[in-house]
Amino acid sequence: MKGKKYEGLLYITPWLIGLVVFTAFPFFASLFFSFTDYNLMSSPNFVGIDNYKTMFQTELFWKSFGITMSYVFITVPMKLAFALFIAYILNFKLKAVNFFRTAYYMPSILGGSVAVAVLWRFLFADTGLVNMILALFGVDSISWLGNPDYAIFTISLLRVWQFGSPMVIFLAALKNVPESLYEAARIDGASKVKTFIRVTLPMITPVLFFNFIMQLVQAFQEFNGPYIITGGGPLNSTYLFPLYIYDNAFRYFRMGYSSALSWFLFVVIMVFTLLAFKSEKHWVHYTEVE
Amino acid sequence: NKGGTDVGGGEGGEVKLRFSWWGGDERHEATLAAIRLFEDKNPGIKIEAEYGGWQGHQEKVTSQMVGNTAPDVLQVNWNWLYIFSKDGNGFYDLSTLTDHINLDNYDPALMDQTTINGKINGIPVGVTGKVFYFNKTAYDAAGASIPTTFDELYKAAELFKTNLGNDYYPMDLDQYAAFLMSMYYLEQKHGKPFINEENVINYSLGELEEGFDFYLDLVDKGVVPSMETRGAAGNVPMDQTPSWIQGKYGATYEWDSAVAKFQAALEGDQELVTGDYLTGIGNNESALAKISMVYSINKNTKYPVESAKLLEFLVSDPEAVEILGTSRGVPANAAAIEVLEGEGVLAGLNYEGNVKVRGFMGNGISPYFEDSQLQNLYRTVMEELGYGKINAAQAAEKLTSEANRMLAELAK
Amino acid sequence: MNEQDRKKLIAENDLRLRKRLARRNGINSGLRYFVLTFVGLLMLYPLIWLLGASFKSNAEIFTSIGFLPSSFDFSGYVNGWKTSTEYTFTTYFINTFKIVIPKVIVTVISVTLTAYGFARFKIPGKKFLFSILIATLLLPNLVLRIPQYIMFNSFNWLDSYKPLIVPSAFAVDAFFVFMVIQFMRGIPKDLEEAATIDGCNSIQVLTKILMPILKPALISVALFQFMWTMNDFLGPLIYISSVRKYPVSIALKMSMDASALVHWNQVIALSVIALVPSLVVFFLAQRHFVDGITSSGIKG
Amino acid sequence: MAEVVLKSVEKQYPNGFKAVHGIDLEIKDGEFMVFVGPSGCAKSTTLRMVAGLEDITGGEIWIGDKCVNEVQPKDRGIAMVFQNYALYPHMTAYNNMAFGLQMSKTPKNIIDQRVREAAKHLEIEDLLDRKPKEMSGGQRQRVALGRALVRKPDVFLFDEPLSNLDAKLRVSMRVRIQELHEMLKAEGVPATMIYVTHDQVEAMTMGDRITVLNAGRIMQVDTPMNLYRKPENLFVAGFIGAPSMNLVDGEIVEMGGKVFVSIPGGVLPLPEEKAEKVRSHVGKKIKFGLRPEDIIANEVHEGGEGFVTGSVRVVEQMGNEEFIYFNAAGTQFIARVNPEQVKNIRKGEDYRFWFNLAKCHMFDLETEENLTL
Amino acid sequence: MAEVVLKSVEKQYPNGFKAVHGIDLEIKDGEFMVFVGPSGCAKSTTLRMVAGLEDITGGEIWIGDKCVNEVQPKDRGIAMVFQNYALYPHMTAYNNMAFGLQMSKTPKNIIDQRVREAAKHLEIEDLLDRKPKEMSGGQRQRVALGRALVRKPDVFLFDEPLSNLDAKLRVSMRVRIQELHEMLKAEGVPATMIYVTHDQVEAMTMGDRITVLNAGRIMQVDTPMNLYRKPENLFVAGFIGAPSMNLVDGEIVEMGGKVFVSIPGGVLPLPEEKAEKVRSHVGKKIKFGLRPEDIIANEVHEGGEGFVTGSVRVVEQMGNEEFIYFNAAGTQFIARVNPEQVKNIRKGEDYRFWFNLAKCHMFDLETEENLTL
Ligand SMILES: Nc1ncnc2c1ncn2[C@@H]1O[C@H](COP(=O)(O)OP(=O)(O)OP(=O)(O)O)[C@@H](O)[C@H]1O
Ligand SMILES: Nc1ncnc2c1ncn2[C@@H]1O[C@H](COP(=O)(O)OP(=O)(O)OP(=O)(O)O)[C@@H](O)[C@H]1O
Ligand SMILES: [Mg+2]
Ligand SMILES: [Mg+2]
Repeated sequence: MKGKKYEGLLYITPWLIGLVVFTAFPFFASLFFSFTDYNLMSSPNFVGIDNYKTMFQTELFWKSFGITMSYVFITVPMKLAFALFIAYILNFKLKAVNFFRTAYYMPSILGGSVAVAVLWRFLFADTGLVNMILALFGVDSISWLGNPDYAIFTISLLRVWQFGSPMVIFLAALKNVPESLYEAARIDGASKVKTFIRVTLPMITPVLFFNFIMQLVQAFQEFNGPYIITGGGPLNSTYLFPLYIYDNAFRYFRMGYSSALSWFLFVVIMVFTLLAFKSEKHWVHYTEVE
Repeated sequence: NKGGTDVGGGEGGEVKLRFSWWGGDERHEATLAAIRLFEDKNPGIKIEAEYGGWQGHQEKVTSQMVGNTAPDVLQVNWNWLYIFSKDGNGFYDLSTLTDHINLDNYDPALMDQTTINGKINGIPVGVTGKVFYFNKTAYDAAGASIPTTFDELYKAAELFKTNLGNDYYPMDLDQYAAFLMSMYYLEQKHGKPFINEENVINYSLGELEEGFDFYLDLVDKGVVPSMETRGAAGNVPMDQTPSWIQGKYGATYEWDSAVAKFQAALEGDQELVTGDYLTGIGNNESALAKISMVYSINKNTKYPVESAKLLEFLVSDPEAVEILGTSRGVPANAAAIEVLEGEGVLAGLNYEGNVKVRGFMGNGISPYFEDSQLQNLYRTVMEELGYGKINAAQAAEKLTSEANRMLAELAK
Repeated sequence: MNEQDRKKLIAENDLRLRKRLARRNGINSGLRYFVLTFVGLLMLYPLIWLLGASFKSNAEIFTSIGFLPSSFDFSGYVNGWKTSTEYTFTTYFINTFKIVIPKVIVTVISVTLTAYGFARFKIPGKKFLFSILIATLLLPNLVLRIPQYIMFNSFNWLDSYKPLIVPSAFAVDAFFVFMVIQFMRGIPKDLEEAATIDGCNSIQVLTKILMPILKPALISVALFQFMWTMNDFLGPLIYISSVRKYPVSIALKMSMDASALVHWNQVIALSVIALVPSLVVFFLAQRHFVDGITSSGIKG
Repeated sequence: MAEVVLKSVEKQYPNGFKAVHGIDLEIKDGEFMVFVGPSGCAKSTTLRMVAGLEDITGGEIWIGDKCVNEVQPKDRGIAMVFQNYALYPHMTAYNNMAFGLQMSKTPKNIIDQRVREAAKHLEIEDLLDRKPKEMSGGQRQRVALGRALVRKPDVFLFDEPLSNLDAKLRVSMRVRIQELHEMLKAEGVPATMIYVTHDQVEAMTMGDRITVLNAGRIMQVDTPMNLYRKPENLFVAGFIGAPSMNLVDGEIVEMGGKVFVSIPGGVLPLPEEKAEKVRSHVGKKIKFGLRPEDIIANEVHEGGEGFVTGSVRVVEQMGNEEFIYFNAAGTQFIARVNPEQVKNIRKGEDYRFWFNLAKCHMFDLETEENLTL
Repeated sequence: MAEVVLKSVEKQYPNGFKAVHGIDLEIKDGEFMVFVGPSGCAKSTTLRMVAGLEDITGGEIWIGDKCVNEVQPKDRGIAMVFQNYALYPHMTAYNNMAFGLQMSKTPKNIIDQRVREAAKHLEIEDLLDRKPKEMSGGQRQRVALGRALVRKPDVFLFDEPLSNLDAKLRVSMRVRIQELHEMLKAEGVPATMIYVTHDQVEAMTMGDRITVLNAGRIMQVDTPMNLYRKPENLFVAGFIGAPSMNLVDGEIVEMGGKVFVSIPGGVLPLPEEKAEKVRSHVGKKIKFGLRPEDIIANEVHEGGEGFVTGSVRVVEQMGNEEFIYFNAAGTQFIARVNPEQVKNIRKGEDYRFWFNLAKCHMFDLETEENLTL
C-alpha cells in the first residue's frame, strides 16, 4: 500500500515511546551492570570485562550452557511438531471440537502451578505412573528424576506438554488458509498428508516462523519447569541457564555477573535468531512482500 | 519518591507505619490480630501490614532495599542482615532506640549475632536449631528403640531392613542435611565450628574427608537413603516425600521450627517424637543453632520511635505475645517465654526441640554459614559425593577451595 | 443379462460399497475420537486430579495419584475463600480484573497499531527498528527486574497497577507485535486496496478491514495476555505492597511458607477457582476461531 | 468409460438456499458438454458436485459405472479449472501446473515436458517462475487452465476458464481445448468435458451438446444448432443468442381463414407451416419471438412476408455488422444487419422493418413452451 | 473537471519486470475510454496506477488539474471495480456496497436508497444479506460492480467488470453503465470512465474512444469504428475484430502497369485506390489483411475482384452466421458468412473464395504500419 513515510511512523510511535521510556533504561542499565561488580547493596564499580572472563572460566557456566543447548534442541522441534499436529486435527470439523480444544489447552493454563509440580512427580517418580506402565512391558523401573541422564527429558516433556499457546496460534493461522486451496489440492489428487505438506504448511509458514522464533527464545529462557520440578538437579543436570542467572541475581546477589550471563545468553539467542531470519526467505512464504 | 518513609506521613498527625513479613496462615492471622491490638493501644499510629507467602518474598525485599522503598518495620531472615547490611548501616541502629526497646530480654550471645560493626541491626525473634525427630510408629514397627547414639542408629538400620523391608531407612537426609550431618560428626569429634572468625574453613582436608566418609558410611549401612534413591522421587521437600509420609523414613534432622509440617504430613496416626542429640563419635557436643529471624527497622524511617514501639510491643507485650504464640517459633525474648510458659502454650515437638537447642547452641555459627552460595556449594558437593562423581577427598578439596573463595568475597 | 438386471446389480454393488465406506468412515472417526479423547484425558488429568486433591488431606495429596479423595470435605474452599488475611478472595479477584481487563484492552490496541505500522508501511530505518523490536524479546528479563523497579519507583508508580498496565499501552509486549505482524503479512492487500478506493484512511482500513479479518489472531493475543496476566506472580508481588491491592496470583501463595504447615487442600482449592476465569475465557474465545474468510472475496 | 450421469441431484446450501432442484442429466463418455445459464443458476454448483467438492443433498452422481456420491474428489478421475482459479499462492506457475502430476507420481521428465508444452500453448512460457501475485488476471487464469490441461483425467471440468482472456487468445485457447478433446479421443482415451461458459460463441462452437440451466433446473439439453433454431421454451429462446431474440407480446388472430399474429406495430401473416401450429391458440395471447438477424431493415424487400414500422433509436456499429434498435408502437426491437446491404439508416427516422416470419417462434404464455416447433 | 492525463508513465515491478513503457494518454473529462489489449499488456496495471494503488516508477498522472503522483487513492475521487472483485469477506453484499458511502458520511437513508437501487439494477436484491462466500462468481462480480456504481466519483475505473456474467445480463449491465454515464453528464457532473474489457462488443459499443495496449505500450487510440476500419498497424488490425482479420504474407507485384498482391493461393488485382498506396512497395514483401466478412464463399460472385481457391476444413455454425475455415496453399483463412446466403458449404471440399479487395489492408513488414490508410 502506498503511504506517506510519517504515517507508518505514527503507528509505531506508541511502541517507540515505550521503547525509550520503559525498555531502554533497564536494557542499558543491565548492560552497564554486566561490566561492574554490582551486588545490589553497594554502588557498582566498573570492572571491565572481568565478569565475562570469570564466566568463561567457570565450570558451571559451561555445564549449564550445554544443558540449555540440548534442552532447546530437544524441546523446540518437539513442541512445535506436537502443537502443529494437534492444531491440525482440531481444525477439522469435529463434534465437540470446542471441548477438545479447551482440554488440550488445559496444561498451558496450569502453567507453573503447584499442581504441575506434584503431577510431574507422580508421573516420573520411581514408583510413578510412567514406570508403572513401563513395568507392564517388562521394562525395569527408571529413575527419571534421580538419574542425571534422564532428568532433562522429564523437564523437556513438561514443556512439550504445555503446547497450548503455539497450538492456538497455529489454529488461528490454519483458519486463514483459503478453503479453495484445499479444494484445488483435492482435485489435484493430493492425499491428506501431501496436502498438509505442500499446501497447508507453506501457507502457514509466516506463523510457523513466528512460533519457531518464539519457542526458541522461550526455550532459551525457560525457568519455571526446572525450577518447580527438579530445582536444577540432580547433579545440576537440569540446571538451565536462566536458573544460573536467577541464582546469581537473586540468591547470590551477584547482579553484575548475572547481567553478564544474561547478555551472553542474549548474544547466543541473537545468533540463532539471526540465523533463522537469514533462512527465512528460503522457506517462509509471505502473501504480501514489501 | 514514594519510599517507606513518605508513606508514613499520614494525615491529621496520624502516623502510618508499614510493617512487612512473610509466613503462613497462622502467622498472618496472629500478627494481624496483634497489630489491631497495637493500634488500639496506640491511637495515632496506623499500621499498614504488608505480608505474603515465602515464595518471592526475598526478591520483593531485595527490590525494596535497592529502591529505598522498604517498609518501616521488617521481618527478615537472620542471614539477610549480612547481605543488606554488610557494614552495619543497612538498617536502623537499634542501639539508639534503647529507650523504647528492652534489649535485656535477650541472650547477649544472640545479640552479638545481630550486631554488625557495633550497630544493632535487628532484634532476634526466635532461635532455631537442627534437632532429631523420630517416627516412633516406624521404629516400633521395626522393633527398634529410639536411638541416642549412632551405634543404636546403625542397629536400627538393620532392624528396619529385616523387619520392614529394603526401602525402609531409620533416617532421611537431603543434600543439605547430609552436609550438616557430616559437620555434626566433625563437630562432635573436634569441637570447633565449620567457619572460623577469619571467615576461613576451620577444618583440614583430612578432617573434612573423614566427615564425608562418615556420610558415605551411613549410606552404605542403609541408615539413610542414597542421593539417587532420594532423587528418584524428584526434587521434593522432605516432608512431602511419600516415603516420609508413609513412615518408610524413620527420622529427620530438622529445624525445630519446621517440625509441625513434618508431623502433619504423616499418614494416619503415626507419632513423631523429639530425639536427643546423637552421640558416640567424639567427646564434644555438637549442634547447629541460629537465630531464625529478626525484626529490623528501615534505616530511612521517618518514625523510628513509633517503629521501635511496634517492635517492642510485638516481642514483649504480654497480650501480643499471647496472641502471637509460637507463630514465629519459640520466641527468643525471655519475657515472652515467661508469658507463654505461664499460659502453658509452650509444649509439643517444636518446644521440646527448642529446649534442646537452647540447651546447647553449638560452637557458634558464622553469619555466612547459610549464605545461599555456600549452601548451594554444600548441596552440590554432597550430591556429587552421593552420586559417586567424586570421592570424599575430592569433596573435601572442592569444598574447601570454593568455600574459602566465596567467604573471602562475601566478607570483602 | 438385460439392462435392468445390470442396473440392479450395479445398484447393489454400489450399496455394498457405500456401506463399507460408511463403516470405514465410522471406524475412522471412531478412532479419531478415541485418540482425541484418550490424549485429551491425559491433558485434562491434572485438572481432574487438582479438583480431587482439593478435598484431600495433605498426606493423601502427596501420596496418591488417584483423583478420588477418600472423603469429600469442602472446607478447603470455604476456608480458602475466607483467607487468613483481612480480605476475602472476592477482593483479590476484583483486583485481578482491575489489572487484567485494562491491560488486555491496551495491549490489543497498541500491539495492533504497532504491527500495522511495521507490516504495511514504509518507515525510514524499518529494518533496524524491527531488529530492535525482536531484540527486546531476547534479553532474559530476570536482570531487567531491578532496573525496572528503580525506574517505576522514580515514576512514583509503586504500589499501584500502573507498572503492570501502562507499559502494555506502549506495545512493550514485542511477542504480540511480532505475532500480529506475521499474521498481517499473510493477508492479501487486495481488500485494503479496495477500502482505500472506498475512501478509508489508513486507520479505517485497519479497524474496518484488517481487524475483522485478523480476529482469530487478535483474540489469541487477548487470550494469552489475559492468562499470562492472571498467572503473573512476580510482577505484582514486587510492585504491589498493599495486601488490599493484591491480585489472585499472590493471594494464592499467601499461606505458603516454606517452613510452616501448609493446608494444601486450601491452596489447591483456590488454584482450581483461580483457573476458572482463564478456562471460561478460553472456552468462549475459541468459538471465534471460525473458518477463515479472507479468500472468498478475492478471485485469483 | 467416463460417462457422467446425474440422477435427480439436489443441492441445498447450509444457509437453507436450495441451489439445485433435482437435475437429471446424462453426459456420454467423451462428450463435450457445455453448461450455460444466467449468473447464479447453479452451473458452478453442479460442476462442483460432480467434482465432489460439494456434498449433494439429494440424488446420485455416477461417473463411469460407479456411483461417486461417497467417493473422494481425488478418486473421481477429474481435473478442474476453478472459476476463481484457486492457484496455490506460494507456488510458481510451473509448480502450480506440475502439482497434480507430482501427486500422481508422474516421472519428473514427463512432468516437465507436459508443463512446458502446456505453457507454450497457453503462451505463459515466460511466466513459469512467477508466483500468482506477480501475474495479470488473464495470466493467472491461464495457469489455472494449464493446471487442468496437463493432466489426463477421465473428466475435465471447466468453470468459465477463458472469461478473462482477450478475444484472440480466447479463440486459440478454445481451439487448444478442442484439439485436446480430439486428441484424447484419437488416442482411445476419450475424456468427457463439462464446460461452463457465458460466451455464446464458445458455447455454440465447442459443445457437442449444451445444457441450459435456469435457477437450478434444466431448461433444455440439445445440440447448439437446435438450441438456437428450436428453443423448446421461452427461457432458452431468450437466453441463447446475442443480441437476444426479440420477444414481444402478441396475439393469434384469424382473418378470413388466414392466421395472423398481431404484435405491436403490425399484424403479420403467418406462413402456412407456422399457422398450423398455432391455430389452436387463435384468440389467445402468446409471446412472439424473432431473432434480430431475421428482421431486415429496408424500404422494399422481397424476402419479407410482413413488416412493422418503427423509428430507429440507436444504431450500434460493430464493424462487420450493425445493431439497429427501433421502436414500434412503444415496443423495442433489435435488428442485426449487414452494414453493406442496408445503408443510410439514420437515428430518429422511421423505416419499415420486414420480418422473416418463416423463422418466427411463438410461445404459450402459461407453459412458456414453444408452440412452433 | 476530471480529465485524466498520463504523461510518459512507466511502471517497473519490484521483481524487475517492466510492465509499462512510457504511456502518454489524455482522457477528456466525461469521456468513456475503453482499454483493450492482450492478456498481460498492462491494462490493470495502468488502471491501478491511475487509482493510486501502484507506485509509478516514472512519469506523471494528472487527474483534473492536479498531479496526483503523491495523492492517496482515497483523495483521488475515484471508484473502481477490481478485476479480482476484492469484496470484503466479512461484510454482506449490502455492506460491501454501502461501505464507500459510509466512509464519505453519506446519510443513512441516502445510502440505503442508492444501494437498493443499484441492487435492483444489478439483479441482486435477494442477495443483499449474503456474504461473498455464499454467492456465485457472477453475483460477486455484480456486488463488486455495485460497490462502484453507488458512488459518485469523478473517475470510474472498471477492470473487466462484466467478464463473469452471462450474455443477457452483460448487455443490461452495459446499458446500465452507459445510462449512468449519460445521467451524470446530464446532471452536469460528468464522470470520466476508464473501462477495461476483453469483450469486443463491449469495447465497440461503449467506448467514446478505445486505447489499444500491447506489452505496456499504446498501439492506437481512436474511435471504435476507426480502429476497426483503419487500424494503424498490424497489431491493432490483428487484435480488433473477432474472428480476427486474416493476415497472410504477401508480396506486391506489378504486371503490365497494374499492381497486384500475391498471396498464398492467388495473385489478386488491387483496386486503384489501394494500388496507389503500395506502389512504393512493389517487389517487397508485406502483410496482407482482410476481414473474414470481406471474403465471400461462392462459386460465382459479382462483387469480388479476385479469388483464391481453398479447401474447407471446418465450418462453425453460430446460429446467425457461419465461420468457414479454409486452407489455400497451406495458409489458413477464415470467412464469415451468412448461412442463408451461402448454402451447402461442405467440409473437405474446394471452393472459390472471392475477396473484397477494396477493404483489404497491407502492412509494412518492418514498421508494421498500415500502408493503405
Ligand atoms: N506484482 C507484479 N509483479 C511482477 N509483474 C507483474 C505484477 N503484476 C503484474 N505483473 C506483470 O505485468 C504485466 C501487466 O499486468 P496487468 O495485470 O496489468 O495485465 P492486464 O493487461 O491487466 O492483463 P489481463 O487482461 O490478463 O488482466 C503482466 O505481464 C504481468 O505478468
Ligand atoms: N456457499 C453458498 N451458500 C449459499 N448459497 C450459495 C453458496 N454458493 C452459491 N450459492 C448460491 O447458489 C446459487 C448457484 O450458485 P453457483 O455458484 O452455482 O452459480 P453459477 O451458475 O456458477 O453462477 P455464475 O455464473 O455467477 O458463476 C446462487 O444463487 C448462489 O447465490
Ligand atoms: Mg459459477
Ligand atoms: Mg488485468
